[in-house]
Amino acid sequence: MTMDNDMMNFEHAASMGLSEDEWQLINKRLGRVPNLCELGIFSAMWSEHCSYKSSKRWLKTLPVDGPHVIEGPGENAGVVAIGDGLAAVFKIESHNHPSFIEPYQGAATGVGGILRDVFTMGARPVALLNALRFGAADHEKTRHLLSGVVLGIGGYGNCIGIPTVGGEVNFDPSYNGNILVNAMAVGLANSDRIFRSAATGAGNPVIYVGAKTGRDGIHGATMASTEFSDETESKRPTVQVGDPFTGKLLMEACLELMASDSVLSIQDMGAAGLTSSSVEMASKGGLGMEIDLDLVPAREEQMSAYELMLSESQERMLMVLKPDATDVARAIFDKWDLDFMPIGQVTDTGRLVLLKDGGTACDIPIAPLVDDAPEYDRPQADVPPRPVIKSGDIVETGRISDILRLLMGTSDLASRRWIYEQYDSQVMADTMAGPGGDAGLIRVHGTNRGLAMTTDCTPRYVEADPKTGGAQAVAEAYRNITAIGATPLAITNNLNFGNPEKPEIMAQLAQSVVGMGEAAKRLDTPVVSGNVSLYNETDGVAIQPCPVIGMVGVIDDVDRAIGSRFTTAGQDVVLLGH
Amino acid sequence: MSMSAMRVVIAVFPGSNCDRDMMVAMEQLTGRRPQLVWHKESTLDPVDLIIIPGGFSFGDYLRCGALAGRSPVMDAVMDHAARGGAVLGVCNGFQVLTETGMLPGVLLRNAGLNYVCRDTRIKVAETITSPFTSGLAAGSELTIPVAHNEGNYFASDDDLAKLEDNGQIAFTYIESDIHGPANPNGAARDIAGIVSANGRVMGMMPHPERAMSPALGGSDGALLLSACLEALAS
Amino acid sequence: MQVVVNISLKEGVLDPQGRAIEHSLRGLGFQEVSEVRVGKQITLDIDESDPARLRQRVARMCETLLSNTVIEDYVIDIVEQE
Amino acid sequence: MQVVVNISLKEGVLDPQGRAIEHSLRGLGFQEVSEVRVGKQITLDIDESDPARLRQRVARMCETLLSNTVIEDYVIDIVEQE
Ligand SMILES: Nc1ncnc2c1ncn2[C@@H]1O[C@H](COP(=O)(O)OP(=O)(O)O)[C@@H](O)[C@H]1O
Repeated sequence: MTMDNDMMNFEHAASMGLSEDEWQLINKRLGRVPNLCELGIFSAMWSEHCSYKSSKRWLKTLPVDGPHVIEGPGENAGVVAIGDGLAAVFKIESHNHPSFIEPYQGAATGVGGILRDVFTMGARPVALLNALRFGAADHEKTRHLLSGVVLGIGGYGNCIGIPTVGGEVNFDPSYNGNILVNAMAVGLANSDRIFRSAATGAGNPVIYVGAKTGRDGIHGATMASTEFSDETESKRPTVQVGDPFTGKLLMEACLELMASDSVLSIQDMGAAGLTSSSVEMASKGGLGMEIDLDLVPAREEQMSAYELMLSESQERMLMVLKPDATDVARAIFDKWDLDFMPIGQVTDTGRLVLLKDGGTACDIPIAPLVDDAPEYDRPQADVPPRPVIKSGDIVETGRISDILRLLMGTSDLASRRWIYEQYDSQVMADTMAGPGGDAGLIRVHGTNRGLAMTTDCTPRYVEADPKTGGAQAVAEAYRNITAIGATPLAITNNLNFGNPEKPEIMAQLAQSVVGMGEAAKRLDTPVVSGNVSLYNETDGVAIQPCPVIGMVGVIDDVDRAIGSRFTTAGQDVVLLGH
Repeated sequence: MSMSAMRVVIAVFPGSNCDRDMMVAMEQLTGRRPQLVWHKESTLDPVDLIIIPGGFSFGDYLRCGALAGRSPVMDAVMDHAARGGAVLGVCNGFQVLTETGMLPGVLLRNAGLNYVCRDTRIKVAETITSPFTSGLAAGSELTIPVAHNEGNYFASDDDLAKLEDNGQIAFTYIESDIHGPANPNGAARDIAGIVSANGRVMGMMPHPERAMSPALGGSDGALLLSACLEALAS
Repeated sequence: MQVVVNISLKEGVLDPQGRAIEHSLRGLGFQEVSEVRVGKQITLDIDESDPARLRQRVARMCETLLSNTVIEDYVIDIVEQE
Repeated sequence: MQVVVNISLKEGVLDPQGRAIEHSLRGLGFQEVSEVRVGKQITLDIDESDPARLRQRVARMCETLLSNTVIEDYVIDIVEQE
């Protein structure tokens, strides 16, 4: 067995997904060879999932500012003002690979993770949405994956008590071996009570709260950044188990604590767990952090530093408290029966120092983990857009009523009721429009204002012409928000693509982001948060590109919202547009 | 006593998630905010109505309502009921009431094995005698949503016969053109809600607190709740 | 001592989950299957060395919490410690 | 033949249900309890008299449907017929 303090070589680095150049750079930055724990931290932070190394260059081209933007990309979730001193806080995130391996737990932990991203910012989550892609409806795995994912989304969302008000599902053989499970959460906060993750004040206590750390999900961030093969199926024990009950307690405890004016900064432990949370907090604050790993509440015995740092056990948070607030905070977490443990402190050394068993398990500078994370301008091979199909060129081959019946029976157009009746769409008693319409609509509790929200993408358009397809997804989301009577405000997006090291995939990614950015600029809907999921391939076959748009809009008076149903016989039906 | 003078308490368990919805609904009807009581409290001041709200108390682990049914506050609730006090359990609250034995039977997993969230049409039983329904016309119909995974009411044949004979069945699911098949969960005799032998403890699966205004999918829930508040107040 | 409690639905109580599993198994070609029933198995470590007292305590746990005697039966198994 | 399949969570897999039950038992005064884990017990009647083949068929059922081998282990018990 490799020990935490054993020195590593390039083979070890390669097995963690690092390239030769990246390995050399680590040695240079450290001035020495890293040990296992340190290498694990570098490989997680430099993984595609955490570093955005292939997409960063393109994400920078997206419009992120606007008069109502309070927080753009870079925090746990985006924040926009919606009037009356209130803010909508939202983000979308993928859980594709875990959901393929274990659909129920994969989808459930996806929902749990995105909810933590939102309440970490100080917002109470008020709605969930999702965007799902499965293989062909008649593929042998589809039924099992679809029902597992739907159960998992409902299992977490229903239990924690946040309504699922919208989503989309499509089927295509390209997802046979790699489904997409994207979950979006929307929360509400006071604009002047937004919490951020940058650590402040050397000497301030670093607190671990929530569930205990186990050996689950170790190296999930790396897994999310590699292609699938038969071999990954055997890496299965990395699946995490969601616990919506503890998730609910953690949410209530955190919101209660945030109301008490004790929290300086806070970050959820998502991908790469304690590693990314501690590194991001310290790095954003331009500070360092020292953590005594022997104090981390562990579920299993004899966990190594490497395992503690890379575990992706669910329902955990890291925070920096005001020095005199520890007792108040502890009382709140005791009330909710959650672990609460000061595990270290903020330092001004700019280093991440981890203590374990009386020794030092890790001592590395933080800046390179973030600033020196590789950034690639990967080559693109433009594929010429497919010719536009003109509707006039299509020859009708049967009676229109038969064709309509045929269309309504296809997996892409069939009713989604079987799915969304399994989601609680009404809990919190503010749902004005649930699933089944153009957009979900939630009344802002205690006001007459409403938040409209939707998720959209049409992968075959993106495949046919990435730039237009990227723009189209924005336009479609915009139409859905306006159709309910709301004014679109801002976007979150989830870029689901294949292997970016293939030039034609890279072109899909880059060009669709360009199209998305242009549309977002024109429509005045800046991108305030998002997520990237690459390497969605199985045995070398890529998925249909799927840059999902999540959009949020506001309506000042919910009584003026418009439904999508015909309400009485005799009304005129009008076709707008062309 | 007027409705606004009523003292209403809502018991809150870790994992309850319709507690606020019920509080808002009660405030809308009575003009007064009910008190929320944490599950660790083992005594309660005298009150007129205790509500056990919906949600997933204790994550629905072991059996729905089982862990909540054994928490300290339920001792106080049982004392209150033993003195003839009124108790209303909605959804998970209904499950808690059967788990403590305050109501007969048990709520099994839905026959379709899936969680179901949709509007249902329910009918006030013709034979019911309880303050909870005395303000509603026997046989009248209401549209109220359900949202649950375990709403499949089950009791022994003897118990079912007793419920029927004593007029303890409060609501049954009925067929409707808009809302589809009558019974969403396979419940015995289409039971959606029952009351205790003295009529003062009621459990129901549908969520009246979610049907409080036309904009939020109907106001039959407000009708139901205000009828029972009025009856309990008089 | 390690104790295993098996909790099963009483005879006559409908077991929709068991029925669904049976249906799926047959659908998958396991035609030889019938009468599928699903129960719970709860394992506990109990700090009590006297077997009689141990059994009595666990029975109390079953009656007060672990099983719902309206619909469930339970069986207690005491696993000898290695 | 009657067959009992016990399905339990793999070691190291979080068992939130077991934790909640343990917590509740202690709250009810059963302080002697620890390490509560919850599994499933599935009972099936199987029309197959050859024990080797029976075991093999049931193992197949476990792998394809009854257990989720990502997070669960299973044990097959063949109950002799009376
Ligand atoms: N496609 C994207 N468009 C805009 N912002 C993005 C995109 N992908 C990621 N981001 C932003 O980059 C930051 C890091 O995202 P992520 O690593 O997913 O955060 P975490 O893992 O903490 O949830 C977030 O602020 C996110 O909003």
